[in-house]
Order: sequence, then structure tokens, then C-alpha cells
Amino acid sequence: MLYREAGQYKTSYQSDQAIFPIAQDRWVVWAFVAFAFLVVPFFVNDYWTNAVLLPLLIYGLAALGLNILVGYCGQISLGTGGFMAVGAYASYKLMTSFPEMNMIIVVLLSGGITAAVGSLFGLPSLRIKGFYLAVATLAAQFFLVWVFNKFGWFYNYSMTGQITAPDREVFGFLLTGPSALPWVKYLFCLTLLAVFALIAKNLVRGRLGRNWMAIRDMDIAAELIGVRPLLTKLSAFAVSSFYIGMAGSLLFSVYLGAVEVGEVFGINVSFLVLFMVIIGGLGSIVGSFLGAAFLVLLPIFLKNFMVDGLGMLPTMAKHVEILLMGLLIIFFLIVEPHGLARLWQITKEKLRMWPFPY
Amino acid sequence: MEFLIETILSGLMAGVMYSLVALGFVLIFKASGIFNFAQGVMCLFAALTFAGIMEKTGLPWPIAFVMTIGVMVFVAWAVERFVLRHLVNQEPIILFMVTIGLAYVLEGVGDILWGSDVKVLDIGLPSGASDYMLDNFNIYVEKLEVFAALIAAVLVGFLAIFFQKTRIGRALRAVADDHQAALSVGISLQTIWVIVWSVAGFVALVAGTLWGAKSGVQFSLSLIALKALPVLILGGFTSIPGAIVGGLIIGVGEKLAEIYVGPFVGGAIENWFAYMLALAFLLVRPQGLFGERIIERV
Amino acid sequence: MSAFVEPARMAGHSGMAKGEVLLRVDNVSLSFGGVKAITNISFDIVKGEVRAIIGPNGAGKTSMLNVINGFYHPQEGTIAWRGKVRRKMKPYEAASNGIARTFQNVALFKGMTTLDNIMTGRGLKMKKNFLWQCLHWGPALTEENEHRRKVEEIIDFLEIQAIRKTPVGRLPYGLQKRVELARALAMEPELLLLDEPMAGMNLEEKEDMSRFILDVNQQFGTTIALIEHDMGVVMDLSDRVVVLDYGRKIADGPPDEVQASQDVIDAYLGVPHEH
Amino acid sequence: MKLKHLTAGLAALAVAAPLAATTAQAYELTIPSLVYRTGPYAPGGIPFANGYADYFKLLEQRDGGINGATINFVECETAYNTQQGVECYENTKNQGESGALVYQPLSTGITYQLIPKASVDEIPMFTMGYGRTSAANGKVFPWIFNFPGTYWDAASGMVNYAAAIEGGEDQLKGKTIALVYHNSAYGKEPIRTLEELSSKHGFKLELLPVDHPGQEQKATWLQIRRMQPDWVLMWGWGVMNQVAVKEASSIRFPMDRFIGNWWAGSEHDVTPAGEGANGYLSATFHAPGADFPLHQEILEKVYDADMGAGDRDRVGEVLYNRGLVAAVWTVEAIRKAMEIKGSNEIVGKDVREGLEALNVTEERLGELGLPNFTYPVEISCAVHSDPGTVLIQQWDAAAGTWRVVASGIEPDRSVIMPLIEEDSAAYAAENNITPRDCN
Repeated sequence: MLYREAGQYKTSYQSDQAIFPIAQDRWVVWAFVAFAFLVVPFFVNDYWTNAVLLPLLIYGLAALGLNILVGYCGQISLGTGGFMAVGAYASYKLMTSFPEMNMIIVVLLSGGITAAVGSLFGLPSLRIKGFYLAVATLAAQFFLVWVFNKFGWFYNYSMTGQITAPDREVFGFLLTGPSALPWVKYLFCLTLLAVFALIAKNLVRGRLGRNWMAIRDMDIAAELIGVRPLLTKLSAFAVSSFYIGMAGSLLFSVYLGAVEVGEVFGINVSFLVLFMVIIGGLGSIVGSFLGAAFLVLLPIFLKNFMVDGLGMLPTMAKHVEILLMGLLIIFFLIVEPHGLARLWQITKEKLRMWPFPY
Repeated sequence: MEFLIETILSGLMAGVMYSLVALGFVLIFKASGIFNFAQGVMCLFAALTFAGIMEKTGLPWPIAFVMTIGVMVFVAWAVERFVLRHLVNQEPIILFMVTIGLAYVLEGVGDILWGSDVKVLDIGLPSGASDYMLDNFNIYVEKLEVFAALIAAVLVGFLAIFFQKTRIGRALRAVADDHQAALSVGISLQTIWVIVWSVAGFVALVAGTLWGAKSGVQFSLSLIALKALPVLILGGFTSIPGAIVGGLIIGVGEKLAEIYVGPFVGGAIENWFAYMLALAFLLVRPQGLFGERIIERV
Repeated sequence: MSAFVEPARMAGHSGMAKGEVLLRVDNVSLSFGGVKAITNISFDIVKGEVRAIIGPNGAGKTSMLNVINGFYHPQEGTIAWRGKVRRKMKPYEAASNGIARTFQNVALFKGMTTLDNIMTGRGLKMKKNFLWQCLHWGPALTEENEHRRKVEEIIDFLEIQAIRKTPVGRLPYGLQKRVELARALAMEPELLLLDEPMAGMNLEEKEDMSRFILDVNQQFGTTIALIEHDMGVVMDLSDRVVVLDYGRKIADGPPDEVQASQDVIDAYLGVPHEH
Repeated sequence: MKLKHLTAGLAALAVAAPLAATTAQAYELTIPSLVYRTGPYAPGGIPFANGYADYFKLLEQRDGGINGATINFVECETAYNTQQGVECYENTKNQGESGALVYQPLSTGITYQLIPKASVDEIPMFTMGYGRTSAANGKVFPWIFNFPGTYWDAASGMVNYAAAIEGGEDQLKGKTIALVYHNSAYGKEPIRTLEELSSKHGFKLELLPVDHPGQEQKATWLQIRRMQPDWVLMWGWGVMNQVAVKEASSIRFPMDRFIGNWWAGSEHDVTPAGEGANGYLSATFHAPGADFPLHQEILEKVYDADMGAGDRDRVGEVLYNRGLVAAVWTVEAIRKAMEIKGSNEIVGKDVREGLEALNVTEERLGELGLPNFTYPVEISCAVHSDPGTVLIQQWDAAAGTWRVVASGIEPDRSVIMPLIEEDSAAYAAENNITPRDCN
């Protein structure tokens, strides 16, 4: 009975198009945001930040970016790992070349560089479609990883090819390096994610977003009503890569602090982020977060539950975890092929009817 | 000159090994439009089961082989019964995602049943350089791969007869063309899917055995799928000859690139080169070499 | 009709007077891999008229529309748009020149709501740049709201208020056709190409659609070229008719004249060709 | 503080204090073991993890712990994945009274990721013969220990073995040595040293990278067949090793001229190649086999009690012994730490002291049940990797065992030490580290 939209009249187009048109939704979201920003930072420790929250936020950002490309514009990409690597190496070069540069600028510029690279590899999308495109983007994945592994300039000619993030500050607080405090890292990533989630939402409910979806749903018809396919697809590649590049930059500088390209940005990352997008819900901002949460939190939860809770051997627990992840993916897709976001939406609709379903 | 011939021959042989993996993808895509990401893991799972049965029971390999086929048929049945049946008419990307879930499940089950150690698959397959070629022509040809090429030829011949001459085969082609039509001539879609996945499971067993003979059966076998993907897009998702020809082109192309171009750029280029080669082909023919032409209408 | 609509504002932007030639097709031929779809066809469309293109199945009508809006490129012949001759043009260029169309098989964006589908039609008219769109605030928001108002006018005009927020994939066929018309209208086109707007509709729906088409033509002054099978509809609606058969033009003129033509009667009755 | 508390509601956030039972019992030492028994590198990870675990199990069974303190052995699965490694590290580092005492991350990626963190968290890392070579410089990397030898020691030792077989260092002049390496940070480690050695001895160095995973190496071995190198060295891992050994035997490369490093020389690397692998060489720093008193003790006290981590017949495999020796050195360092502190209630910081003062003599090895098993190790503040001496073992396919064919091969530290100085100085500069002052 509490969750109702009856009586909430929209008096302007603006309020009709608001992100959360229902007042209860808005309160819940504001409460959640307030909690994330004002309460959580006081309680996070190393474990929560490094093992749980940072991967969640960073993969959330990457999934959001990929969802723009796959979910909104309909172009399947398996180059995510490679593009994240671009972001990571861009920020390494920026951090070491310009030690004074503000980390916000570093992250944004890394995103920008990735956007340029992403658009370049988006060019074939004009001709190649569907799974053919998906496999073709693997060319970007393998090529980029090879490049960063091969050319010394990218890792400042260190003898091993590993890159390590030096200590950098943001507004006087240490953000990168081993001594950075958990809450600084957490808040930095959270803020970026919140701002760019809002921007993503704005884009997809505006002209560009409609053009992306038009291309996704029927590219020929879109072209006939004046959507330029190349420009639109490339813009999706660019925006998506921007997000993914930022995620790569954060993954390297804030989260891991040291990476090796083939291991951290290998093809499994490309698949992982794509899983997040599909499990979460194609074409849904919330879905990106739900998908990231599912694939980041569930394995940790299962592991801790089985090892500490049930006392299983870690190895057996790992095997069972892989098996359970597979079963859950299949189960969720059968229950709701359109992802966790749709499941969430259905729940809300049911709630709206409750307790009188008819 | 000898070396060039040797390189090309090796490329062709390696190509056949890729084609064997790609074949499984094509079969399933052709009959059900599913991009079966689990194909690589199926190779691993089949080879693991094969090696595992021999190791645990000590049975001679032909019996273990037949038992493994039985397991793969069971997997096919289970996939249809518990997964595909509930997802008829879903979008391709959802079906793709489901096969990823399937890959996890098979990997988990394989690990739990047989462990993660390397298993040596010693069933007397020929291996090592062919003495005849090496002594007479100074050309290195790997016997295992010649054998693999023969197997591939037999397999493709078998599949061709199966598709052209048998009732089930014709039904499969009908399904590939039009699900509705196939239903209307009284063929159960369920049966067909079980058969196709069984055949793909059998192909996976063959590919897994041959690759496993080379490196021992271990987790990395599942990664050979990554070698098959460029073959697949180059040849076209729906064409069996495409999988073979695509494999040969990729095999030769990447070997030539690695040996003749690699040294100038620091080597290890064959992985991405295969994809770039396939990408270049796609730019000319977006549906792959033998894929069905995509006609756009409004 | 909605009181919001001001015909003068919605009318085309060419400043051309009624009765001038808007589009001229000259000796156009089109073939696919040796099979001729259109052979040497010429006709014109005059500003402000309702022009029908009719003919039996496979006569090349849809191909003709595809040529006009740049989806197919004819091997021979030229097309003059507002007096300017062009040979090759991308579909989105046609769109920005003021040519809109609907499709034989509904080509809506299935995953989007009615409102969003129609809003895509406004895309060409929206000018605010990427950064403003990111913010969805200030000028971008004002622009978005302005266009939303336009779209609401069209929604009112076509009487589809109730399905505004429904994903079009869930709508019945007749309504989908109407949404498609709305999307085309949102472009404020000068020339509106309608490919069988009434296919698959029942009588009532056909009547509604006919009324909308006439209203669009009369209220907004939009020039319309339509393909239709229902001869009754064609005769009622159109000012002039082109008849195609096997890719050739066999008649051109006012409805009653065309109806009387022996070639047309033969074509529709299936009399064998002499050549 | 684990995710499972989420289920108990957000209140769990407040329950940050460890929930360990605090009955007045013996001090408990937390020994984390980051293992990978799954994923593509599992075949190498499993025996190592078993050896490591079995030794601690033996101490529990035989002595009830170490010097009166009990052992809390925490195994955590990383699947050789950096991000899972981070989770394991964060999950285990504050466990128990002692907190994690020392880490063996067992993967290059996780090692690099933890190098800066460990020093802040004051937990030493023992990256035995892997990880960052220049961490041997204790002045820059006080928290990292990579004895008994680094990759550069291995590379130099392998070259010296080749020189010995050829008949002296001067005989290397004009010879060709090919390096087949895993195309990653790990595989690239020896290149710098080999380049130096190449210019010193005048041999030609050919570099042949193999991309992960390395199932298809035709192109690499065709190149080797064409260039006919006198020696092939390999820095491989995972399936790459098995395929390389098989390819080498297929092209009839003389196996006794093919040397793998110490991660490319265990039983599972050679068995798939069958007879063809006979004669394959590999560097190592400890003996293979189970013919040592310690192994017998483990079989009696651990395996007979059905508490072994792996299969009984795999005790004594090369990587099992490596896990075992890692555990032995770790425990010796812990004992040393207790000795220095004069109490068994030690924490990570103390173990670092213990590692730095470690001195395991041959006599001590004998007491531990490992006579003539490995070299005596003596660590100092400045050098965290001694002695660097290399063994070469050879595979006997018929017997199915590794045999030591050369021992006591000293690396060319006159070449290596300047490189270590150079690389660690670069690291120090990039990360604003002021090297410690010590000798």
C-alpha cells in the first residue's frame, strides 16, 4: 500500500521524463545514495574496499560503458579488456610523465584516449554485424594486449613490463599507492561512478540515446529517418570506450596498483564484463550495476560461505563455486532472459499492485 | 624454399586442428542459431572424461571412448531438457549467454569429477616427426597432425553423408532453414537439438582427444576455442566447408606471419594476426567466406 | 484535430508554392544482379498533392520508394529533388532533405516506447551538442521539452495518447502503423512516402487512416506519395496515380482516367504481356 | 569481516573486531597459503600447495606447532588470478592474533601487486625464486625475499652449464642460444641478463616469445629448426611447457641441449611427451625425489594418518619438493624470529627480522631431515637472495624420474648485481623510496 504512484500528477514534461518518476523511488534512491556517500566511508576497511567495493564500483563503471554499446546501440564487443588496458596504460603514462596532474584529470584523459582508440576499432561495425562483429572485436583485444606487452615505451622500459602506480593525491588526500586510505579510494570511485551514471542516463534519454536505440532496433529504418549510422555507431563506441577506459584507469591506479597487461586485461575480462551486462539487463543503467554486483559479489559470498560457513576445502569450494555460477546464470536467464533489471522492474510492478493484484 | 614448404605444410596441419574445433561451433549454429561458447569447454570435458575413465577404471581405450560418447549424448540430452527447451525463440545474445553458463557448469563438473591435474592421454596415436618426410625431403611433418587431417577428412565426409543422405540429416537441414517449416513436416525440434548437440559433443571429443594427445589433457584445452573463433568468422558461422577452408587459411596465414613478419616486430603475433586476417576478410565479405549472404530489405 | 496544431507552422519549409514540381524521376532503371526491378520509369510529384503508386505484386513499387529515399541507387536515370538533380544519396541525406517514409512491414524501433519512437523523428531538428546532452539541463532540457511538445501535438492528432509509454513491440498492428505515421510526421517532412499504410487493417482502421492521411495533406500541406493495394482507397485519396507493372510504367494520370486505361485493366486482370 | 555478513544485515559493518575465540590458549600463528588448484595453471599449483601444506601438517602432528605456538594454516584459492589474490590477501592478512606472518603469493601478477602493499601492512613476502628479481636488493625492498635464487641467477646458471658442457666459457663464442619464453612479465625476466651475458661471452641470443596459453607453437619450433641453435632455454609455464617439450622432441632437437627454468621442469611437463622427453634438462635449486628422512616422516605421520593434502605417490615430485622447501625455510625464519624476539608471540614484522637473519646451514638441513637436499642459505640485510646456486636435473623417461646431473653451478653475479642495482634504483626513484642503509 505504501508503493503507489496514484495521486502523483506530472505537471510538466520535465517531471514526466525524470529518472525516477515515482516519488517513493526517488526517496529510496536518495536514501541509498546518502548511505553510500555519508555512512559507508566511515566504516570501510581494507578488506571491504580492496576486495569488495572497489571491484564492484569499477566493474560497475565498465559494465555501464559496455551496456551503452551492447545494450543501447546493439553492437556486441569483446574488446573490453583491451580497452581497459588502454585506460590503464594511458593513466600510467600520464601519472609518470606529469606527476603534478590531478588524478581526476588523469582518469578523464585516460577515458578520452580510450575513446579515440575505441572509435578506431569501432569502424568495422559499419560493415560487420552481430556475432561476426563480436569476434572481430577480439582482434582489438589481442592486438592491444600484444602492443602493451611488446613496446617498452608503454611501461617506461622497466625490465619486466609490469607497471606500478606511484603515489598520487587528489585534493591533498593520497589516492594511489599502498598507503592510500580505504575511504579515499572508495569515495573517489563512488563519486566518479555516480556522476557518470547520471551522465549515461542523461545521454540515453536524450537524442543521442534514442539514435543509438534506433540503430539497435532497426538500423535501416533508423537511417531512413535521418540517423547517420557511422556517426551514431562510432559515438556509441567512443562513449562506451570512454567509460571502459576510466574503469581501466581506476582498476590500475586505485584498485590494483600494479598490473600486467596479459593477466589483468586478458580476454576473460572482456567476457566477464559482457556477462555483467547481459545478466544485469541489456539497455538498463541499473542493470549494469546489478550485473556487476552479481558477478563480483556472488563468487566472494559463495567462497566465504562454503569455506568458512560449511568448512569446505578451498579447492572444492572453488569448483563448486564455478558450477553454481553456471547454474545460476542459466537459471536467471530461463526465469528472466532480460536480466536482473527486468526482474527488479517486475518486482516493483507487483509491489505497486500489492496487496490487490487485480 | 624447403622451409617455406615446411611452414605452409605446418600451417595447413595446424589449420586442420583449428577446423576440428570450429566444426562443433558450426554444427550447433547451423541447426539452432546458437553461438555455442561452451564448445571449447566441451572439448575439455570430453577429453577429461575420456582420460578420466581410462585412468580410474583401466578399461581399454575403445570402450572408454564409447562410454565418453555416451556421456556426451547425456550432456546433449540434459542441455536440451533443462536449458534449451525453456528458451525457445529467445534472442541470440541470450542463448549465447546461456552457453556461457553451460561452460561454467561443465568446467565445474569436470573439475569435481576428474580433478585439475594434467592427464596423459596415451591411446597409441602416432606422434613425432614423420621419418619418411624428414629423411627424404628434409621436411618436418608431425605425424599426429597428418593423422588429425585424416580424421578431419573422415569426419567431414561422415557429416556430409549424414546431412545429405539420412532422414535425420535432412531434417536437420530443414531446421536450419526454417524452424516452423521443420515442425510442420512432423520433426520434433527437441529430438533434433539433442542429436545436433550429441554430434557436436562427438566432434568435441575428437578435437579434445587430438589436442589432448599433444599437450596432455588439462584446463587449457578449453582455450583452444579462441583459436577456432577466427576460423569461424572467416569461414562463416553456417558452413562446414567454411570451417575447413577457414582453418587452412588461418593456419597458413598465422604461421607465415609469425615466421616471416614476427621477427621484425618482436614475435608472438600469431594470435592477433589470425583475428586481424579474419577481420580483413569480413570487411570484404561481412558474412564470412561461405556464410549465407545477408540481404537487407525494408 | 488538435487545437494546438497550427498548420502554417507544421507546413513544409521549402517555401515552394503549391503545384510546383517537388520531385521528378527521369528514366530510372534498377536491377539486382541482372534482374530488372525497375525499367526506365519517369514521373513527377507535385507539391501539395497526394500521389499514388499502384500496381500488382512485384511491380516494383517498393523499389521505387527505396530509390526515391536513397536506399537503393539506380543504375540509370536521375532524380531531381526540388529542381536539383542528384544521382546518389544516402538515406539519411534524403531524410534531412525532408523526405520521410513509412514501411510495408512496420519498421518501428521495437524496444522503445511510442513516445521515444516519435521523438527519434525529431532527431534531425535537435541541435544541442553532446556536452549539453550529457547534462540534460539548461538549453538541452529546454530543447527536449520543446520537441516533446511537438510530439505531443502529433500524438493528440493521431489519437494515440493512451499508448505513449508503451513499448511498441507490445502494440497491435494497426496502432503500430499509426505510430509509424506519427514518427514520419514528427520529421515535419515535405514529402511523405507511405508504403501500404493500410495493409492488414480492418475497415474501421482503414477509414481512420484515410482520414489521417487526408488531414496531414490538407492541414499541414505535406506532399504525399503512397503505395496501396486497395483501389477504392486509392481512388478516394489520391490526386494522381502512377501505375507500374513488371517494373514499367503503364499509366499515369488522375484516378478515373487511369482506371479506365486498358493497360491497367489488363495488368490487374493478369492478361499476358505482348513482348 | 566477510561478505557473508551482508546476509546478517548491515549491522555486521559495526562488528569489525575479529571474532576469534580468545581463550587463554597457546599463541596461534596464522600462515596463509595462496594456492591455485584450479584454472589453467592448476597442474603446477597443486603439487606446490600440497608440499607447503604437508610440512605444516607435519609440524602440527609431530610438534603441536612451532615452539609451542599453534598453527592456523589458511589456504586460499587464487586461481592464479590477481584480483582473487587481492581478495585472499585482504581476507587473511588480519586473521588471528598474529595476523598473516608471511605470504607466498605464487604468481607473478599477485606478487607485483602485493610488493608495495606488504611493506605498508608490515608483512614480509617470500617469493621463492620468482616474482621481481630486483627485489633481491634488500635496501630498496626490505619486505621482499626471493632466495635461494632469482631468475637472473637461473639464466646465468643455465648459460654456465651450457658453457661447461661445451668445454669452457670461451667455447660459447659464436654459439647460438635461443630463449623460448612465455610472453609475459614472468617470461621476459631473463632477457636483460641473457643480453648482458650474450655480449660478455659472444654468443648469439635469439628471442622467441610464445603467447599465453601456448598450445600451438608450430611457428616457434619451425624457427628453431631453421636457426639450429646450439642451446634452447625456456621460461615457460602451464600448457606451454608440455607442448614445447613435445615439439622439441618432434623436430628432433637434442633434448640434452634444451633447458627449462625451474618452473619448466616437473613431472607433468614431460610425461605427455612420453619417450621423446628423455634427456630434457631443467634448472632447479633442490633435489627431486622422496628419498629423504623428512619425506618418510611426512608419509608416516601425515599420510598414514590420512591427513595428506595430495596423493601419497606424488610426494617427492619436483614441485612438491619445492613447496616443501618453501615451507621449511618459512618455518626456519619463524623460529629465527622467535629467537630474536625471545618469545613465540611474533607478528609479520618479526618474521621479516627472522628472514633477514636466516641462516640455514647444511647441518641444520640434516637435522630437518633434508640432507644434501638444497644449498645452505644465508640472508643479509642488503642481499635477500642468496646463494643463487643452480642445480641441473635431467628427465629419465624410462625410469620416470628426474636425476641431478650437475650441481653447484654458480651464477655470474658480477653481471647480475649491477642489473639488480639498476632496476631497483629505477623502482625506488619511481616510487620515492629512499634505500635503507645496510650491508
